[in-house]
Amino acid sequence: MANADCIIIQGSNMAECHPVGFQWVAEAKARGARVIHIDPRFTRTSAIADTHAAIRAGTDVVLLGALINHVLAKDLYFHDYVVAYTNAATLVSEDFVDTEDLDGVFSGYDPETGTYDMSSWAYDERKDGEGGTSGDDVGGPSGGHEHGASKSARAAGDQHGAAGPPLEHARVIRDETLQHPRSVFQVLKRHYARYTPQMVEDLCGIPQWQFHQIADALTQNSGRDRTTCFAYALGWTQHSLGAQFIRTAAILQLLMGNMGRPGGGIMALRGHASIQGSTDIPTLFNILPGYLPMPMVGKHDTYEEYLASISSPLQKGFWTEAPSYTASLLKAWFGDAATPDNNFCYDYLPRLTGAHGTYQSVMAMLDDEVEGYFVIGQNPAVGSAHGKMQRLAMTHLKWVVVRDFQLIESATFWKDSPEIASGELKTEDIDTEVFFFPAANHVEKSGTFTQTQRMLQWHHQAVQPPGDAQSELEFFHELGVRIRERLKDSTDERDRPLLDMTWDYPKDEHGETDAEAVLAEINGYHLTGDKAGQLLDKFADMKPDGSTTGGCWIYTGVFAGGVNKSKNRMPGHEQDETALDWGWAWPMNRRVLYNRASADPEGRPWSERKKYVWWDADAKKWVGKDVPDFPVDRDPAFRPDADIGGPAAIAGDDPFIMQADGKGWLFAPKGMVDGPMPSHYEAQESPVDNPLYSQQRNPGRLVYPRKDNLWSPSGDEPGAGVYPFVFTTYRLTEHHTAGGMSRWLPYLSELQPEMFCEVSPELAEQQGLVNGEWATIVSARSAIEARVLVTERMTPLTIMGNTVHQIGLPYHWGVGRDAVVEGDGANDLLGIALDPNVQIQESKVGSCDIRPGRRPRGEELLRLVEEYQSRSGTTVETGSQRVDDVSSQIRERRAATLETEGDR
Amino acid sequence: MAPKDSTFLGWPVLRQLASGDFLGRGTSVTSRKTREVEARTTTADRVVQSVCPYCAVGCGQKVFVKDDKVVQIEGDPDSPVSRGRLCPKGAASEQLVNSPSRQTHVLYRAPGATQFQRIELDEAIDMVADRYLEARANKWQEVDDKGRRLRRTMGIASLGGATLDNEENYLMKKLYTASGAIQIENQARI
Amino acid sequence: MGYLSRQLSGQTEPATDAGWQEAPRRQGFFTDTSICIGCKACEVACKEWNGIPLDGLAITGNSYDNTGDLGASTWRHVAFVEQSQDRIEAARESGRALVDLGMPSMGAPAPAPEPSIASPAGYGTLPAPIEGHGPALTDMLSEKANVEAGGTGDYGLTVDGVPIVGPVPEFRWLMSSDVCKHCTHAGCLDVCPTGSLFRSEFGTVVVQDDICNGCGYCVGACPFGVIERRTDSSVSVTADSHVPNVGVAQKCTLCYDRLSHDQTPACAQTCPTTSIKFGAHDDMVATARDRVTQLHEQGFTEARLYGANEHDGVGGTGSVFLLLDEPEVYGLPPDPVVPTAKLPEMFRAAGVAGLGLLGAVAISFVGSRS
Amino acid sequence: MTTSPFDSYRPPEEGRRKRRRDSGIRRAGDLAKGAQRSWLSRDGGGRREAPAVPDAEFSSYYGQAIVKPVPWDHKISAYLFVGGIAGTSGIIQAGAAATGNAVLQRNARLTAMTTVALSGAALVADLGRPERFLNMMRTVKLTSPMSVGTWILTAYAGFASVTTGAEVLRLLPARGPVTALTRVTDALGTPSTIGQAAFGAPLAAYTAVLLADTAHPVWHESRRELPFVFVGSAALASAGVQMVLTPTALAGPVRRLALAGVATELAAMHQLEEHLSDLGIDEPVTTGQGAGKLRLAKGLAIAGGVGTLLSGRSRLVAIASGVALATASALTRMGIVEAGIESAKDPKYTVRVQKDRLEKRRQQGNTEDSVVTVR
Repeated sequence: MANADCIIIQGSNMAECHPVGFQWVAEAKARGARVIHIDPRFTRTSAIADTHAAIRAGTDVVLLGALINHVLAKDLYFHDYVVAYTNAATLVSEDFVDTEDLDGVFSGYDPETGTYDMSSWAYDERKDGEGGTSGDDVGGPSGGHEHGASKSARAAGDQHGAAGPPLEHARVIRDETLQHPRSVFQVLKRHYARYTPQMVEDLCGIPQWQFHQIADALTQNSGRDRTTCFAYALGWTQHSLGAQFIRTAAILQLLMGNMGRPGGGIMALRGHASIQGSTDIPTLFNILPGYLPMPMVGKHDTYEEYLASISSPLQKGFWTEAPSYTASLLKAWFGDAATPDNNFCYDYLPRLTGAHGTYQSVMAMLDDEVEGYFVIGQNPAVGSAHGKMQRLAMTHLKWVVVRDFQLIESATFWKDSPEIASGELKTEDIDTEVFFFPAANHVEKSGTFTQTQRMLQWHHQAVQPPGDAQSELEFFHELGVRIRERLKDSTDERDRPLLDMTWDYPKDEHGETDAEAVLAEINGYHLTGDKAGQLLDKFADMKPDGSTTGGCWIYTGVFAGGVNKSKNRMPGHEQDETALDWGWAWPMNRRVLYNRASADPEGRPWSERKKYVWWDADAKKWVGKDVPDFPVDRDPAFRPDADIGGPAAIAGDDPFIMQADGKGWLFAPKGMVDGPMPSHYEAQESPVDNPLYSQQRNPGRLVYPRKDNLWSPSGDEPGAGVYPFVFTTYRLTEHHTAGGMSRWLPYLSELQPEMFCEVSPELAEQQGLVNGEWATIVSARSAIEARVLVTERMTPLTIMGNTVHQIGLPYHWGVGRDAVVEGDGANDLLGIALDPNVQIQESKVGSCDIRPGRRPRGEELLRLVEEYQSRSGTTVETGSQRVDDVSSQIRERRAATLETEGDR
Repeated sequence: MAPKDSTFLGWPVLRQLASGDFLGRGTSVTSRKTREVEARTTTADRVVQSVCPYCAVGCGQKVFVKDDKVVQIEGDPDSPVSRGRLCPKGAASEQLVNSPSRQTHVLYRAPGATQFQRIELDEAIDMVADRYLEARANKWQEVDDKGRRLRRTMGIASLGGATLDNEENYLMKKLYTASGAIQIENQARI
Repeated sequence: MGYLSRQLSGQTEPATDAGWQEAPRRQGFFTDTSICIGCKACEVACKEWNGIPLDGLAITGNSYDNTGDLGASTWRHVAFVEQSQDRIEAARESGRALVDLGMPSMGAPAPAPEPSIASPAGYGTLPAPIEGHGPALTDMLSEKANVEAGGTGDYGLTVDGVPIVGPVPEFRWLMSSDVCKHCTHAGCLDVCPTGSLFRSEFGTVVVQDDICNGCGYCVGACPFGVIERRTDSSVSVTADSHVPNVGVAQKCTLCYDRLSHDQTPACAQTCPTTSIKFGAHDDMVATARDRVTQLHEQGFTEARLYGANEHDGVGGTGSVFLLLDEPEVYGLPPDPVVPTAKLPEMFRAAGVAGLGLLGAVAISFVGSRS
Repeated sequence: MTTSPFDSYRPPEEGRRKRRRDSGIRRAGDLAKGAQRSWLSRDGGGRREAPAVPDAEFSSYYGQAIVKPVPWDHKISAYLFVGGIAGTSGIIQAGAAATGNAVLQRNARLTAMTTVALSGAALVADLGRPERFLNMMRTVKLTSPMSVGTWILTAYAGFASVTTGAEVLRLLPARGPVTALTRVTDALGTPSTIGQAAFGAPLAAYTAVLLADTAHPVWHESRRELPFVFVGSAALASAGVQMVLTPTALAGPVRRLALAGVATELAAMHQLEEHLSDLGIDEPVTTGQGAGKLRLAKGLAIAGGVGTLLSGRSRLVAIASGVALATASALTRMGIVEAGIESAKDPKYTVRVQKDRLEKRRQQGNTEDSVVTVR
C-alpha cells in the first residue's frame, strides 16, 4: 500500500478503524501519493485525505460504474494488460441479455424464486459443450469466500468461492481487437454507458467537478509505472448488493491494470483479529476449510458430484486438484476410518438444503427449531442487525453457552435487555438456561491469527488463564472428549463421525491441548512412502488417494520443512519491505496474489518503478521480491494444449491461476448469483427512486417478510415521507464492534462515553435538534435515543433535485448493566435483508425519522414504533416484493430468456 | 550519589549549597525514589511476542510479564506490519487482560431464575455435553422429504470465531461437522 | 538579582542550570498536528503506562473531544477543531502575515526537504515529485501559466482548465495532541516550595509524587494550564479501587522512568502516524522547521511552529508543535510568559513596600515616648 | 485574498457544495455556548463548566480556560489576612518596646503570636497533603515566593515566640523555673524584638508576590501595585486590632498607622484598577463577586479611617473603627483572591492581555521573542 501512487478509500473509514494500518497510507502520501476518501461522512480519514467526496450511502456502484464508463469511453484503460490478462476479449454466449435491455434484471431471472439461472451468462465456446451446471444455490460456496477472500484474491474477480463455478474447459473464443459486439469488453461498455458524471451528481450527490478530480487522480496514477490502490471495508460489504460493490471496483482495477501489482489491488480492511482465518478455516455454514463447499443436498449427493461441482479436470489452474484437497481434509478429520473405498467418509458430512446463515438460524430459533446456541466471543444482542430479533430469539432457546471475558449483553439478555424494560419479556418467564464460561485471552493461549493480508502470525502464551478461564481450544476439545465418552458404546450409525473423528491431541506442560499440534494437522502429513510421518511442504504434495492428510490445503506450507513458519519474527528493519520472513502468508507465503501480473506478457516488469516479480530468461524461472504466485518455471511463451487441464494448462500469460480460464474477470460468467456485472439498485430502504431501472431494489437480494421485520416505503411509495432520512451505522476508533472488548475498559469508555448521532446543522435546524441534547431515532423496526452531535462533517446532499439528509450512528453501545458505559444500540434500528452472494445484512443504510428528546420508556416505546408504522402504512409486503412492475413486453422478454434456458 | 535523604547530609538545603544546583531545581532535590527509578519494562521477568487481539491489521505486541502477571503490553517495533505502533484499543490491551470486572468463574442461570449462580467448571462442561447430545438427537434429520440423505441436526447453532485462533476454529468446525451441526457462523457475516 | 534574572528567562541549557554535570542531550517532543488522525492512542498509552485514574464519563458535545483538557488525570489531550472555509482562509492569511512580519528565521530557512518516510506528509500535502513523475511545484506553476495562456495541462493537473490541487478546502477537521510543554523556564518548577518538581537530566520537568505536599502553587504558575492537583473525584481503574496521588500535583513526566532506561515515551511509541515524534530537542526543532518549510513551499501558509523559539516567554518549550491556526484555537496561550520571569521586579516592589511599612510604623511612633 | 500561488488553484465555484453555512447556524463558538449546559459537568470529573466565549472577539477552544486557577479557597485569603496582621504587629511591638509602651507592646506581641499561629494553621490546612507540610522545609527556593515566605514565617515565628514568651512570663509569679526562663528571654529580648520587626515587614509584603507570581492575569498584571495594597491592608488591619485591644490613651501610634494604611491601600488599589482597565481586564475587580467585596472593603476602610481621624479618642468609636478596618482588610484579601481566580477561569482575560502585548511588540517590529514562528 505504501507503494501506491493513489489510494482511493471508499466504504471504509481507515484512519478510524485501522489507525495503525493507516500509517502506510500516510507513508504513501509522504511519497507523493494522492489520497481520496469517498464516504457519506467527513471522518478522521477525510481529515488527512487530499479529497473527501460525500456520497449517498449505497450508491457506490453508480460512482464506480461511471468511472468504468469514463475509462472505457475515453480509452484510458491499460490496454495491454486488459487484453492479455482479463477476459475482455472473451466472447459471451448469444443467450446473454443485459439489464439495460430487460429494465433491471439479467437474462435467466426467475421471478418465482428470485434467483438466476446463470447458464446464459456463460462464455461462448468453440465446440458446443453444454452450459455449465446451474449457478450456486443461495448462499452457496461463494458466500464464505466472498467475504473471506481478501484484497487481490477478490480483486482478481475470484468470486467463485469454493472454486465455485467450473468452466467445462478453457476453449473460449477471444477477439483480441475487443471489437466483437459480444466480447466482454463491448458488453461491459454497453452496460455502463448510462453511468455518467451527471448520474453520479444526481444519485450519489457528488458534483461533477469532483467526479473528474477522482477520475483524473485514478487514471493519471494507473498504468505501466503507476498504480492505484482501493481500500474498502464493511461500508461496501454491508449492503443488499455488497458483493457487487466489490466486483465493480475489481472490474475498474482490472481495466486500470492495478491487479497483482505492487501498490495496486483492492484492500479489504477487516475488523477482527482472525476474521480472515475464520473464513479460511471457517466457522461458517457453507464451506469447509480451504473454501471447499459444504455438501449441498441434490447437488453434492455423491463424492463424484461433489468434486465435479468444484472443478472440471479440463479447466485451468489449481482448483483442478480439489480431489487431493478434499481427500486430505477428510483423512485429517476421520483418520483411518477414511479410505478410498468409502470415499474417505464423504458421507459423514452433513448436507445443506439452502442457506443456514446466522439470520436464518435466528429465525429458526424464533420458531423453536433450535435448542442450543454457542455464542463465542461475539455479542449478537448488540452487534447483529435487528438486535430485538436477536434477543427475542435467545429467549426461545433451551440453553445458550456464552464464552467471553465480561458479562456481555448477550449473556444477560434475560434480566436487563430492552425488552425487559419495555415489558415485552419477564425474566421469570424466560426458560432459557444460560451458561457463562470465562474465556482466555490472546496472551493466555498460544495460536495463530490470520490478519487481513492472509498472513498467519503466531502469538505466544505469556501467562496462564485466571480462575476457570479456558481457551476455546481447551473447552471444545474437552467437550468433544466428553461427548465421545458418552457415545463410546453407541451402535448408532449417526454417531460414527464423532467416534471416528481424530481427536487425540498432545497436551502441553500445563495439561492443555497443544495448539501447535493442531496447526500441524492443518498443514498436513505424508501418510505413506519414504516421507511417511513428515509434514507436507506445499499443497501440491497433496494426493487424492488418501496418502496425505491436511486440514486446510491453503495453509499447507506453514509447517514446510517441519518448521512452524507462523512463528517467523525477523525484525522488519532487517529485511526488505515485502518482509517474507515475518509470519507466513497463504498460499505458499505469497504476499501479493496473482503477482505474475506485475510483469508484462513476455515476463518483463511493466516498468522499473513497479518491478515486483519477473521472468529470469537465463535461470528459466520467475524471480523477484515476492514468492511468484505462478508455476515458477512456466515460460511466458508457453501455450497449453486445450485438451489438458489443471496447473499444466496454465499458459505463460495466465496470471490469474485460480480462475478457470486464468484471466481476471471483467464479466463473471459464474459465481455471482445476482448478475455477471454489477448494476445499481437502490438500497432495501431508500428515499430515492431508482432512475436507471424500474427495478428499485436488487432482484436477487434475500428478504424475509415477517411481522417482526418490516420495511418502510421507499422512493415515491406512499408513506415514504414518514421515514424521510437516511441513517448509516459505523465504528469509532475508541471502541470495538459490539463493545465486549472496549465498553468494559475505562480508558476506552471515557473517550467515547455515550451513544450519539451525527447530524448536519441544516438537519438540526429543521428538526429542532440541539448539540449535546437528546434525540430519538425511529425506524420501521425500533426506536433508540442518542446524544446529538451537530457537525458540518455531515452534509445534506442534493439528489435528483431533492435534499437528502444522512444521519450517522455508531453501533458500539448496548443496553445492559455490567459495562462501564451503556446506551441504545444502533443495530436495533436495522431489519434483515441480505446480499444473496454472501448472506451479509444491509446495515450501512436505512430509513428513519429523527426528533428531539429522549425516547419513551416501557410500553410507550412500542406505541411510538407502531404509530410510525401505521402512519406510513407499512405492512409485511412493503419493500418485500422481489421484482417491481414493468411493461408486459419487458415481462415477456424477461420470460423468454428463462424459457431458452428451459429448452436447452 | 547523594547521601540518604533521611540523614542530615541528605537534607536538600545542604545539597543545594554543596552542589551547583543553588536554586534547588535538579540534582539537589531528587528523592531516593527518583534516583532509583525503575520501569516495568526493564524489571519484567520475561517479554513475550504476541499479536493485537482487536482488528485484522495484526499489529505486533510485546507482553511484559512479572511474577506470572502481565504488567505491560506495548507495540513491537520489530513488526513490519505495525512498526511498534498501536491504536487506542491495542494500547488498552493490558486493561483488557487485567480488567477488574473480568469474569473468572463459570456462571449458570437456571430456567426462570433471576440471578446467575456459580457452578464448577467440570460440572458445567458435563451439563453442556448432555444438552449437546440431547439437542442433537431431538432435532436430528436423517433424510429430506425426497429421501435424500441429510444426516444432520438443526438443534445446535453456533456464532463466533473471528476473534479466535485458527486452531480453535478448526476444532470447532471439526466437532460441529462430525456432530452434524451445520448452523455455524461468525462475524465474517455480520 | 542579576544571577537570579539570568536564571529566570532567556536562552539557556536547563539541565545544566539545575546542576546536572555532563547531562545527556535535552529530550523533547515534536507534535506535527498536520498528520494527527485523532485516534487518541497517545491518551490511552499514557494512562496505561502511568496508571492514571479515570476522569469522567460524560460526552461534551465538542466534536470528538470527550477528554476536555490537560489535567491531573489527563497528561495527553487530543483537541478536535472543526472549521469551515472562511476560518481556513483566515488561518492561511494570518500565517502569511507572520511571514511578512519577518518572523525569526533561526538562521537560513531550511530548503524544502524531499518528503521522507521519517516524516509522513499529512493534511493537504500536495503530491511531491516521484522520480521525475508526478506534479512538482514547478510543474504546477508552469501548468498554471500554461492553462492561463489557454493551453492544456501537460501534467494533467486540471479539470476544465482548473487545476485540481491546492485549493482552500471547504472544510477541515484539525486534531492536535497536546501535552506538557516542559518549558526551558518552567513556572511550576520554580515556584514549587518543596523541590517536588525537579528538572531531570534530560531537561524535562517532573513531579516527585513522594515529595509533593499539594500546596497547589504550581497550578497557578503554569502559563499553559497543564499541571493540576488531583482531587478525590478521580475514579480508580484498579481492582482495589485505589486512586493514586490524591491531593498531589500531577502532569506529564515525559515518561521519566522510560527515558531513564533508554525507552521512548509511551505516547510517542504508540502514535500510528508519527504525529508525535520524540528525540533530542534540537533534532526535534530541526525536523519541525523542515516540515513547516515544506508546507509553506506547498502554499499552506497556515502552518506555523509553536514553542520552537528559545527567545520566547518561556525560553522555548521542550515540546514543540506544528499548528495550522492561531494557538488559542487549540486552547494554547498566544504569548505565554513564565510568571517567574518577573520575579526580580516583584521582589523589588515588595521590598519597597516592606520598607515603607517599617517606615510608616516608625513614624507613627515618633514623639509618642511615654 | 491570495495567500499563495496555489490559492488561485480552485475548482470552479459553481456546483460546489457550500459547507460554509449562512448565519444562524452554530459554529465552534456556538458549540461552546452549548457547552454551558448542565449535562456538561462530568460525573467524577472535577471539571469546571466552560463559560461561552463570543466568537467575534477571538476564537478559543470551546470557551475552555487556558490557564488553570490555583486550587485555593478562602483559607488562603485568611492566611493573607492574618499573615498581614502578624507581620505588622511584629513591627508595632518593636515600636512600642522602643517607646516603652508596655501595654501596646504586650498586646501587639500576643496578637502577633496568635495570628502567626493561625496563618501557619491556615497554610497547612490548605495543602492537598497536610501531613507533608514539613516538606516545605526541605529546600530553600529563592524562585518560589512560597518557599521564601515559609522561611520568613519560620524565622518570624522563632523571634515571636521569644518575645511573646517574655510577655507570658511577665504575667506569671516570678519564682522557680519562671525566673530562670525570664533570664533567658531577657538575654534574647532585644535581638528578638528587632528580629521580629525585621521579619515582620517581609511577612506582610511577600504575600503580594505570592499571588503576582502566577499566570492569573489579574494577579500577575497587578504585580507592581499589589504589594502596596497588601502592606496598606496589613497596616490598617493590625492597627485596627490594636485600636480594639489597646486603651485609646496608649493607641496614638496605631491610630496614625491606621490612617497611613488606609491612605496607602486606597491609593494603591486605585492604581491597580487603573492599570487593569488599561489592559482591559478590570472586570474581575470592578464587577462580579470579588469586586463586591472590594467595594465593601473600600467603604469600611474609609469609614474606619474617618472614625479614627475624627474621634479616635472615644473608646467606642475606636473599637468600631478598629473592627471596620480589620474587616476591610479581610474583605480586600478575599476580593483579590476571588478576582484573580475568576480571571484565570475565563480565557478571554488571558488571551486579551497576551494578544495585545504581542500586537504591540509586533508593531514595534519586535518578533524575535514570539512563541509562534514560521521557519
